[in-house]
Order: sequence, then structure tokens, then C-alpha cells
Amino acid sequence: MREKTLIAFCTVAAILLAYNLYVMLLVLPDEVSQGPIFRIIFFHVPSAWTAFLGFLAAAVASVLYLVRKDLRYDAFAVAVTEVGLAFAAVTLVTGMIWARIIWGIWWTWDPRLTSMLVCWLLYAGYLMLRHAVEEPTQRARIAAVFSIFASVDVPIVFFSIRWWRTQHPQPVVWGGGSMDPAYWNTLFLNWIPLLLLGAAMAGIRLRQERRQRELEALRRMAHAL
Amino acid sequence: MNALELDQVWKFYGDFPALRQISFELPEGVCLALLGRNGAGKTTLLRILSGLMRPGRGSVRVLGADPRDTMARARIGVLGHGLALYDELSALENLTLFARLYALKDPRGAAGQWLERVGLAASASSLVREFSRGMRQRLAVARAFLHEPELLLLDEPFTALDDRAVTTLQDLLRDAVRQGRTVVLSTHQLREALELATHVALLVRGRLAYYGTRTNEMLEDPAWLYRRYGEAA
Amino acid sequence: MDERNFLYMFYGFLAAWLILAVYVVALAGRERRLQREMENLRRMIEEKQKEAS
Amino acid sequence: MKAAGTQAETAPRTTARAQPGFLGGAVAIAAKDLRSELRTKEALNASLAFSVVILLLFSFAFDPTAEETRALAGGLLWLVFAFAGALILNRSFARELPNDCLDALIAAPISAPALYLGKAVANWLLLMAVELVSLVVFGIFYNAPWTRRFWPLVGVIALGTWALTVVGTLFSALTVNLRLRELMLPLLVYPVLIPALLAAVQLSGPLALGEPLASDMMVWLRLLAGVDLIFTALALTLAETALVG
Repeated sequence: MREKTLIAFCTVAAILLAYNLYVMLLVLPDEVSQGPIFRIIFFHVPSAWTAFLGFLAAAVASVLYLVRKDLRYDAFAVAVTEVGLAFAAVTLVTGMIWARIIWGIWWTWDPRLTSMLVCWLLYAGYLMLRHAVEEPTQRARIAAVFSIFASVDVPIVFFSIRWWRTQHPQPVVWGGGSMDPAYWNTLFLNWIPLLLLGAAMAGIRLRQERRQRELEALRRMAHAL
Repeated sequence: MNALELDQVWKFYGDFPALRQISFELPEGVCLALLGRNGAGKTTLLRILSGLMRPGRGSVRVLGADPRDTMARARIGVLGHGLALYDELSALENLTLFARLYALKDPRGAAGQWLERVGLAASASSLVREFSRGMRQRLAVARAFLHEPELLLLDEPFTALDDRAVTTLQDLLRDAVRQGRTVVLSTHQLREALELATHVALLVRGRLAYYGTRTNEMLEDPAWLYRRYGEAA
Repeated sequence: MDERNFLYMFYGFLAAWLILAVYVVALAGRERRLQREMENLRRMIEEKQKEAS
Repeated sequence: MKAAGTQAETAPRTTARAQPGFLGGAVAIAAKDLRSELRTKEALNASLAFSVVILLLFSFAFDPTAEETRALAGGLLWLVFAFAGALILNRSFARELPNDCLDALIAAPISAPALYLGKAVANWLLLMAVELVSLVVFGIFYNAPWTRRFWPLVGVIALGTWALTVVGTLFSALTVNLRLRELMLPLLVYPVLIPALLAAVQLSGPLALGEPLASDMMVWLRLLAGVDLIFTALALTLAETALVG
């Protein structure tokens, strides 16, 4: 992930973002029942998609590490998980702010928000677990096992919490995909810049992992002298 | 059939190569002394041979099979630093547990027989917690020999042994080699090891600095090996 | 419609980008720390090599 | 190349070697764990004391009426079971640390899944014992007629406890030689277990008060059984990776 590609990603993301903001704020009419607050969806939903993409990539990288035993996969797994967590946090906060207006309360046990919170806890546990292990090879193995477990757990969390909520009906953040096409286009269009930003951040984090390995090699060399 | 066959074995902790390009073959019915300073990779190599760890690269064959193969491990006896005894269980219970894990026909019988051989029959039912260091050592040796293993992997077996225990262990190992079993022991106590060893392997910073039969001048002056090959790596 | 509606939309956008900004700052901080440690080590190694030679 | 000069007989094959079976090994490990635990009772006492005290304090603090008890029964029970479980699961592999016993078990001719399963079954039995005693205490202090629906309740608790022990034992094996192990285990296990705990709470609520399960509750039973199956299969496949370095 050389400097050039990172900069390219960021500039393209910025341009697309500017265009999307223009369309979002000035072109699209207010959603009839929710008013301007509705526009948060253009960041709330794509962030959730980016977060899940990150967690899925982490699971794939973890399986590849266990098969190939190459620490580069482990570095990729931690990079995408961290970026996924950042976007999950964005999803949670935007969801809460949106809920504040629609129901006047900060937190509702809405199925999607709750599931995202559980996912956030899961992968925060992953980072904490990595932090507790010093030896790189052991850390990669333990983290890979937990990442696979967490990724299998994510869909189960979503189903169980949706069932939990449908048993005690509660206002739902989104009534399903009944938006008209103009919104859908912007929604997808706005996902691209977020993806590009996510990829850039993951690239930087990946490079830092590689530099960390070089650092440890240097430290060993220094001790050896 | 060779007891051990290692080909280009590497083991990494992150990027640090704990073992570098280890290749050697050990015939059956011999005693290999694995020498080297602390951190040279002796324990790592023994852990790979006893199936506790996988090599990073290269292939390892133990008794003709993969170290993690259950049938191979049933014919290997392991004695590590920690003696692997449960303080809250009695001596007999400890041995019976491992006899059952090694799927011996008569677990209690084998356990009782080995308690006599190491002179612990009297305290068979007392808890290991009350055992002295020497008694624990003897019980651990019994656990390692319990299932008549064809290959014995011993990590610094002579440390913290009183002289009586050293001689009993040496006799046991000598009998084992005479019965055609293979013994691999890693140690610092050069004299005790070199008396027993038919082969010697010297590890220096993860590399195999010397591997071959034990020659007589090694016996007269154990430090000769370290001087001659010690800093070669 | 709740009159703060528009205001909260702005808060929403702000919050979204604030979180991403915090993460980017954390990344940059880690980058600088790594850089500094790398230089210290290189300097230390050069000094040791000078002493050794 | 035999040692020169001595007549070496071949290694005696006297000890007949049975094929070390998967179940045989697991049973031996489970029996050892139970004997060790029943002899020292460290984790058992701590876990039992913890759950009884929490049930008592909760009753003092809230003094729930019959109506409130119905609402909170499932949640309270499983909150106590989950934390009491953490105490037992922490001890599970910590028991192997003195004298490096875990290395001897991994080197023994027992497959990693069998070793893991033996440990999980032992934890499950210990936790079930603690839970049954807690149920009795719960019945007394919250005058809940739980014995009326005894077998369905015990069935649900057995399924829920199996999910807790399956995940807990694997993560206990993963984090056995980490220094923050006691803190780490609950923080890793509970988020993963939220679906199973959710189902267990929904099911145990009415059952603990002797009421039958409504038909639409069956979805939770299927979820709990499904989670048990998925996690058991996943844990058995990952056991080898978790235990062997």
C-alpha cells in the first residue's frame, strides 16, 4: 500500500463525498414523515455495511493465517478489524442521534442498533485479547481462533435479537427498504467514499504492523550487540 | 526405521528464528544428548518432537509418523521441566490417569508396578502435595516410563536431583537404551549426559553446530565441544 | 416536526466524521511513535557499532 | 547401531497397547477434573457462594412482589449462572498450570478435541450442580414453584449451561497462559454468548415459576439448540489450534 495509492483513494473519496453531500443536502427533498434528520441514513447504513465487510475480511484473513501460517494475514486481520470497529462506532452514534429525534430517547433496544452494539463488544474483545499476548506467533494463532468464533457469532446475534424484538414490538429504526429509488442511489453512491476511506485507513494500519515487525527485529539486533 | 527424521526444520517466534534449518536422522536404540546454552532452542526442539508445538517450516518424523499422530504419541514418553504431576491427586491416581490416557490394558496394575520400581509403593495413596522434591522426581520418571515408550524425550532430567536420584535415573536410561529404546535428553550437566550418550547434538543460537557420535575426547573434557563448535555459528 | 430536527441532522453528520477523525488521529499518533522508536534504535545500533569497531 | 558390546534385546512389547479411543480419553480427563475439583473444592465453593449471595442480596435489595419476580426470574437466574460459570471456567485450565500438567496432557495420545471435550463435560457437570443448588435457594427466597415444571426447566438450563461451557472452555484454553486471564475470560465469553443467554432467559422465565411454555417460545428452544450445535462443532474443530502451539 504505497503512499501514492493512499493519496489516490483519499482524493477520490473526497470528490465523491463532496458530490454526495451536495446531492443529499440540496437536491433530495425532505423525507415526508421524518424531515431533514433522515439524511443521517446516508452515513448510518453505509458505515454499517463497511463495518461488516471489515469483520468478514478479518474472518477470512484469520482462516488464511491458520492455513498458511503467514503473519501478513494476521496483520491484515487486525487492520480490517480496527477499521471495522471505527465504522461500527459511527453506525452506533449516528443511530442513537437519529433515534433521539424520532422517539425522543437516546437508546432503544432496536434490533439493528443492539446487534451492532454486540458486534462492537465482540471485536473490542478481539483487540483487547491481542493486546494481552506478547509473542507474535501465539498472538496471531489465538486472535485468529477468536476472530473466527466472533464472525460465526455475528449472524446468530442478528437473528436472535431480531426475534427478541419482534416478540416485544418496539419502534423500529427503519421500516424496511420502502425508500424511493432516488434515495437508494445516493445511499450506494455514498458507500463508495466510505469504503475508499476504510481501505486507506486499513492500508495505513497494515503498514504500521509491518513497521512494528521491523522495529522488533531492530530491537533484537540492538540487544544482540 | 529411524527414531527421528528432521529435514530443514525452522521455528519462528514472530520473526525471531528459534530453530534454523535443523536436519538430522537419529537411528533407534541410541541415546542422543542435546546440548546448548539457554535460549539455544533445546526446549523448542523437544516440544516439537513431543507434539506440543508445530514446526514453522520443514518436516519432522517421529517413529516414522507425524509428531501429532496419536499412535506415535502412544509410543513416546515425555518428561519436561514441570514434572506434570497433580498435587491434589495421590501418586497412584496420577499414574492411573496417565495409564488410562496411554490406553494400557491394566492401568492400575501398570501404575502399581511402576510405583514399586521407583520405590514409592509405600506412599501410593498419599497426595503428591506432601511429596519431597526427590519423590516427585521419581514419580515423574515413573510417569514417563509407564507405557514402555519406544522413544523418551527428557528436558533437563538431572536438574535439582540428589546424587542417589541421578544414579537411579542413569540406570533406568541405560536399561532403556539396552532394551533398544531411543532416548533424547537435553541438559547442561555434561558429565552425566555424555556418559550415557551415544550421539551428541549441539545447538548454538538455533543452529545445529555439531551432530554426530560421541567421541572419547568429549568424555575426557566435556567443555571441548563448546570450545570447538560453541561459537562457530 | 421536532424543531431541533435540522440541528440533530448536523450533530449526526458531525458525530460520524468526529469518530473517524479520532481514529485517524490515533493512527497518526501511533505512526509518529513508531517512527521515533525506529530512529532511536537505529541511532543506538550505530553508536554500538562505532564502539565495537 | 546398537551400543557396542552389550547384547540388546528388542524393546519388550509386553504392555499390550489398546487403541486410545476418543471417548475413553475424554472420560478419563473429565473424571480427573471432577476428582480434582471435588477434592479441593476451590472453584465449586467460590461459585456456589457467589450465586447464593447474589440471589440473597438481590432479594434484599428489591424485595420483588410475585408480579416483579415473574418479570425478572429468567434474567436474574442466568445472570447468576453466567458469573458463577466464569469462576468455574477460569479454574478449568488454570488447574493444569502448576507443574506444567497441560503439556503432559497434550503430549499424551489423546486427540485435542477429546481433551477439550473431557474438560467441557467436567465443567458442565460442576456448573449444573451449582445451578441446581441455586435453583433451590431461588425457590425459597422468591417462593417460585420451580419444581412444578422440573424437567423442562432442567432441560433448558442444561442446554444453556452447555452453550456457556462449550464457549467458556475453549476460551479458557485459549487464554490459559495469559497474565490477565481472570479478567479476560468473561469479557470474551459473554458477548459471544448473548444469543444463547437471551434464549435461556426467555425460556427459563416462565418455567422457573411453574408456568408452561407458550407455543411461540419454541423459537427460543430451536435457537438455543442450534447455538449449542454450531458452537460445539466449531469448538471441536478449533480445539487442536487452540491447544497446540
